[in-house]
Amino acid sequence: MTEIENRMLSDATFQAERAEVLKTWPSGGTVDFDAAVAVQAALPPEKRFALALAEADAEGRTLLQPRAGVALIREHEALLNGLSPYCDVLPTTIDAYTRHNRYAEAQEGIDRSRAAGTSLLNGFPAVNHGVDGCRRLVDALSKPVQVRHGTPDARLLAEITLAAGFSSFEGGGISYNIPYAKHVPLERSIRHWQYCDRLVGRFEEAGIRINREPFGPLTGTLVPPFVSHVVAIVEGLLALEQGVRCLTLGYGQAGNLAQDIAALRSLRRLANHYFLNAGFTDYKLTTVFHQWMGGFPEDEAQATAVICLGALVARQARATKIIVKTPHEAAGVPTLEANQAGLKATRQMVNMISDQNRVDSPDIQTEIDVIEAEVHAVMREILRLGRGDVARGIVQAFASGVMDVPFAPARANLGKLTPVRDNFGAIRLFDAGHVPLPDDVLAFHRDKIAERARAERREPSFNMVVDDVRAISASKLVGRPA
Amino acid sequence: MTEIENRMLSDATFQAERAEVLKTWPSGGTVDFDAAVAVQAALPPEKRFALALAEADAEGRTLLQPRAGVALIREHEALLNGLSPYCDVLPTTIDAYTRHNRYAEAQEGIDRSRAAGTSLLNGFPAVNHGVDGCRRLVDALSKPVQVRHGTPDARLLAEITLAAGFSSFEGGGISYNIPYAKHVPLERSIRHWQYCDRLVGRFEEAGIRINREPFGPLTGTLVPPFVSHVVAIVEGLLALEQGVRCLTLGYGQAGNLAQDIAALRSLRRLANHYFLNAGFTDYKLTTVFHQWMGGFPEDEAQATAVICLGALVARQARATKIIVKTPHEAAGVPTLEANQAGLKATRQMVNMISDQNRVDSPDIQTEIDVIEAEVHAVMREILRLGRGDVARGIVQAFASGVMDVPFAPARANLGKLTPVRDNFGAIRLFDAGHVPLPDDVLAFHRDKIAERARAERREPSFNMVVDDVRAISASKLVGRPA
Amino acid sequence: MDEAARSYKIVLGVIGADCHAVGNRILTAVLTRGGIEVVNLGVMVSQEEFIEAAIAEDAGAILVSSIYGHGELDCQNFRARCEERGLGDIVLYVGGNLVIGKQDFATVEARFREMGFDRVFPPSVDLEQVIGLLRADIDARRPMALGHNSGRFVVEARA
Amino acid sequence: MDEAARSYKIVLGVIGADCHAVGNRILTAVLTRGGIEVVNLGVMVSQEEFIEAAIAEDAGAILVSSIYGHGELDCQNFRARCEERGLGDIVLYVGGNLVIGKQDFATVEARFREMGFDRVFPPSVDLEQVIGLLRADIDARRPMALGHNSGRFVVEARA
Ligand code: B12
Ligand code: B12
Repeated sequence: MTEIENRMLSDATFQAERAEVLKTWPSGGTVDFDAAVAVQAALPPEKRFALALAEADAEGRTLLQPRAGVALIREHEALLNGLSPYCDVLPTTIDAYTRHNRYAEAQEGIDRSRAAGTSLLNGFPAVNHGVDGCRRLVDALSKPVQVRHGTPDARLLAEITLAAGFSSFEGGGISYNIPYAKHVPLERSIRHWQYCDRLVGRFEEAGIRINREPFGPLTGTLVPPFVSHVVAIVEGLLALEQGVRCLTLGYGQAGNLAQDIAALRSLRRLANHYFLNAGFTDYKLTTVFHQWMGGFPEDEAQATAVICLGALVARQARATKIIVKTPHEAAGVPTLEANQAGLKATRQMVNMISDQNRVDSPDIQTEIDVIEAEVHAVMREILRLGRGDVARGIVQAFASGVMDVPFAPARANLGKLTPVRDNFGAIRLFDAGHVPLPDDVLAFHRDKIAERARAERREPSFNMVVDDVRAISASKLVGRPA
Repeated sequence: MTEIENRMLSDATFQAERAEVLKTWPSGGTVDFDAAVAVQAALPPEKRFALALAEADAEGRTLLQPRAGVALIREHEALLNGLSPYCDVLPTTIDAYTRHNRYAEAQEGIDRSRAAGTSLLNGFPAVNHGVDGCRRLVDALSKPVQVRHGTPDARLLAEITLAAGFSSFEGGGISYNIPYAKHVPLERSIRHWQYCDRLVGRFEEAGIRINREPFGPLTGTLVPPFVSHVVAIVEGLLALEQGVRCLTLGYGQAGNLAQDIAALRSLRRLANHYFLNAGFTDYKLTTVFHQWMGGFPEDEAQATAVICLGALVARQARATKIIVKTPHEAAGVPTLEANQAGLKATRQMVNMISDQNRVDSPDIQTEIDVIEAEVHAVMREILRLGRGDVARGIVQAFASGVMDVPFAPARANLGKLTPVRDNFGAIRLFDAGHVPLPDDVLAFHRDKIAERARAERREPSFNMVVDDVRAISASKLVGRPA
Repeated sequence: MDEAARSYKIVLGVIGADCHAVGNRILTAVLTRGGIEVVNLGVMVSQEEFIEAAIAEDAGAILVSSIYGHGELDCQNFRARCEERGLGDIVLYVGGNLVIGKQDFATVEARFREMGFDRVFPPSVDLEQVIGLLRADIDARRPMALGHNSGRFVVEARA
Repeated sequence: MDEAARSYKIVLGVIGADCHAVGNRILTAVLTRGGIEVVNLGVMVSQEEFIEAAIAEDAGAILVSSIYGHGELDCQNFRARCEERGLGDIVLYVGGNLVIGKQDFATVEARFREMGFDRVFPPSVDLEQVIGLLRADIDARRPMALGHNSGRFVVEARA
């Protein structure tokens, strides 16, 4: 593989690659770009993701989106139509075999699910169902629908689902590798996602706006805001380069209200800063807030409280969209009813907060300052490492630990950075690993953690981290000693 | 009846009255004060309400308390013991017949409930069960238990329950009349509550601290904070005069976060101001926050979101205690499970907020300023009307509309004051009635309502009020036109 | 119009020892806005008071609210009492949180219809719909009003 | 102490295409803290990899996590494969969100025990308890270890 670079794929490169991609599973044979454009062009306005986002953004509304995916088309259709009245935009969550391009195993899952009369897959195997199956699905819905997955190589998945009328595609070469894969080299997944982004860019050039959403929360577990912000910004830059023009950047709830509001506010500002500086002006940027992505409490009432806190802060921070959890989160893939319950609780909370005073405080401003300093420091180093090329830079940054995602399974991630909560529940750095943060920022983290350590009368250690990881499911924000 | 005055009842008056009170239902015959003191003195520390409150206050914790009451002793005991693991202090909600001293009807309810095998009463008829029945109950519990009711004349109820080991008694001559009765003259209920307070004062003098809690939320429906604050302060003064020394003042959630936080913060400060000014120094003051007391959404997930918002703001405002609602609120008296669910959701939210940054903002400060100006203005007029006597003053204030509770059923209440939400959901005065607020405060209300009217392109009117009353159950805070 | 308004007169109140006053205020406001003449007895109204008022006001319907859970106890024999007082045909509605706890509405409805109520409503009822039903039910129970109405129709058609 | 630690050696991993890495990190930390020697294979581990590692490391138990819902598909024939490779007696634990959706744990447990797992754990399991069970189960499955253990007891008693 030649060295990765952040440059738009040429038509020749794209077309040659495309021929190969479509051969990787029989259903690829039915994909045709012109037909795909026609399918997209025929979608009524209420089924276009980019429109829903643009309207919500203009009107200051917050859209709700659940997660949902089961093995069989008819069941999946029923599931989405059961959710539709309670949400604004629809998902289709892809199963884990498809995410790893293990289509044969996915097929086995489909067959066994048919036999068992219940879904044995944790998502919808869109590649196996093919363009026709996916189109049947899209036709049966009345709201925009997005592909949500976790696929390092999503090229075939993108070809098939976009040809079928899905109008938004989640993921990115970093965010769908580091938290989701083990052995996939980062340059490879980034290269595969350049393909996906270029495909979306080609739709854009054909007059079809497809929304792209890098996956914000990463591992969902004590991720410091600057870490996910850097990934979001870099994936945004990579997507823009391939012609993507409708971007939704994400953030996963950390739990501390001031930090969460600061994170969402700074995300928009920082992204615009880097996008404009890279010479892009004609894009549409929106944000998505993920309700708590770490371990949930088992009890459904407690889980609903976690959901409600996320709904509140998402709305206080004026996110364009919320990805909604369910009271079944800790147990397993939710039933329709549990999913509806999550949406209804979220809607009630969002509605009650919608009209209220804008929230501001010195604490929020401090968090914004810290996040911005962190992001700028890491971005500077990424650009230095890549000699101005952000694709090359991010690969080297991960290799050297300049970028480091906590609790990530990927070999491509160093795994030295270790987060821990401070005395107020905000996420700080217990160990910054090799991430080149300014001294005053590091001192800030140290002081904050020391404050907690004093309050708990114990030394900061990995035990504290373990306690924090388990805290929310144990009904606390900060994992204090018993 | 001689004119009411705020003066400690003499022993002779009290004893003579007592003889009459204990005759009003056969179970009164078994009450003996010395025996009652002995029962209270024998309570272990973990069953003393005043202790639980004092400890929570000292440690900055927030106690949770449900509502619960069914017709029969055994069932009620099972209910409370089922709730006990999820809360900190226990309630016993009294049925509505007992609240109106209709003990014969309560007896019928008991008998029919026995026959039906299910409670046909909306609470626990403590007077009918008598001292022995109530003692059996208290003995079977392991946490402090409070009498919660709505009784204009609670003298016999207080005698019986305090003799049985209940260690806290809710209510007051205003707060248990205006929202709960129709024909009861205010001077009469105040006089009857002087008796209850004097009874508690006598326990205090005998070395037994009984907690007293005026009922904060009143009608629970768009009550402006100053209205409930004035009632709380006046009832506090009346109770202190009779020798009560452990007071918990209450406030019902209004829905706007800034206003709610301001309300709870100002309540403590204002109460201390008036109590100290009246010469009392040796009392213990705590606060109780009632989760939304108006109409709830029918859907349980939505109801849980309302509960969670209340839990959040109660904890942000550092209330000493939260009265917890349930997902069944809109439907009917909750099952044990629904009650547990409300407690679990509340606990999760309180825990997640507990460690977080103190919330402060200019909006909160503005609300505090407004509330303080309002309370001082009304208190000044009450004292003027009563020629320094707060009991006389409050009666005249209600008669003339200087004090006025919205949506109250009592004839003793003028009912001219009409609240409405502003554009941010805070409760303002659409019509101040005869309440003598300063001009700048009235102008503030007017401006705030005009701002909303402009946003909704309609004139402020009673239709707007009707919309606001129904808003939360229709999933909104502000009742906007469709 | 004045005449039309007078012809839909109802007595409204909250029965028993029930103090819930908010729904009563809302009902009064919405029904009045909908052209119904409301004689509002407020909260804590006994069966006798309802019946007295209905007779005195010559009302076409009695709307009973019960919110606090004692509805079953408080509403017993209401229809029989009406009959005793010569109001056997009056339209009787009941609504609110009629029983203790969250119960299946169909069985609650059946129980109260058994007790002689013409219609039974949960708290979530759409009040605009109630106005329509009320007009229809009052008209249907008013035999001589039929002629009167059709006469009026002719007059209006001429005008 | 060093010897005691070596005698409780286990292989740990997350099976199939499952990428959930957090529980695996927590398990490693808590088991290690509890004196268990953990050979951690991380996420996305195949049955073969588990078995190879158990043989190579002479482990007393294999702890399989499945979090993502495909546990039923991924764990099939695990015990049979172990037997094929001469690990018929190895202690086999499985835990996590083993099936799709919120299902009654007792039936899930039965299904996985049927598949040959010695113990089956829900996500909410107390890990301190697991440490105790693990020691006991490994000891029980180690016939020659019995003599070794009692020998050691004598040695220790002498020291
Ligand atoms: C964080 C998370 C993610 C992160 C994971 C990041 C990472 N790489 O680690 C991301 C966002 C990437 C992710 C992705 C997916 N996830 Co996920 N995820 C979660 C979540 C929220 C928390 C998991 C966690 O970290 N918990 C904290 C740790 C400490 O707890 P734990 O994992 O349960 O492990 C403990 C116990 O289970 C136990 N244990 C585990 N194994 C064993 C073994 C033994 C022998 C013993 C004794 C004990 C034991 O001890 C562990 C330590 O305490 C859970 C839901 C939840 N639990 O709240 C869903 C959840 C596990 N995910 C789920 C799914 C389906 C997926 C996806 C397929 C996407 C989708 N369809 O939604 C993909 C999986 C892709 C793949 N290839 O695997 C489902 C599984 C459904 C089911 N079983 O029915 C869950 C339950 C959510 C849900 N309700 O739908 N997820
Ligand atoms: C506010 C409130 C109070 C306030 C009332 C202030 C006041 N004076 O008005 C206070 C705090 C004083 C109070 C007291 C009590 N309350 Co209360 N209260 C409520 C609450 C939260 C809201 C009621 C309300 O105002 N809703 C808004 C209005 C607009 O709606 P509404 O009352 O339902 O009325 C509408 C409809 O029902 C319908 N409707 C009503 N009647 C009719 C009739 C017809 C013919 C039609 C067509 C329609 C119709 O139209 C109305 C207008 O939209 C409800 C729970 C809820 N709904 O969320 C509990 C509730 C009604 N209360 C309840 C109880 C039990 C009590 C108490 C006994 C205390 C206790 N045990 O908890 C006391 C009663 C004392 C007494 N003597 O009555 C229970 C009733 C239980 C049951 N039926 O199983 C409820 C349901 C709470 C619960 N889940 O336990 N309460």
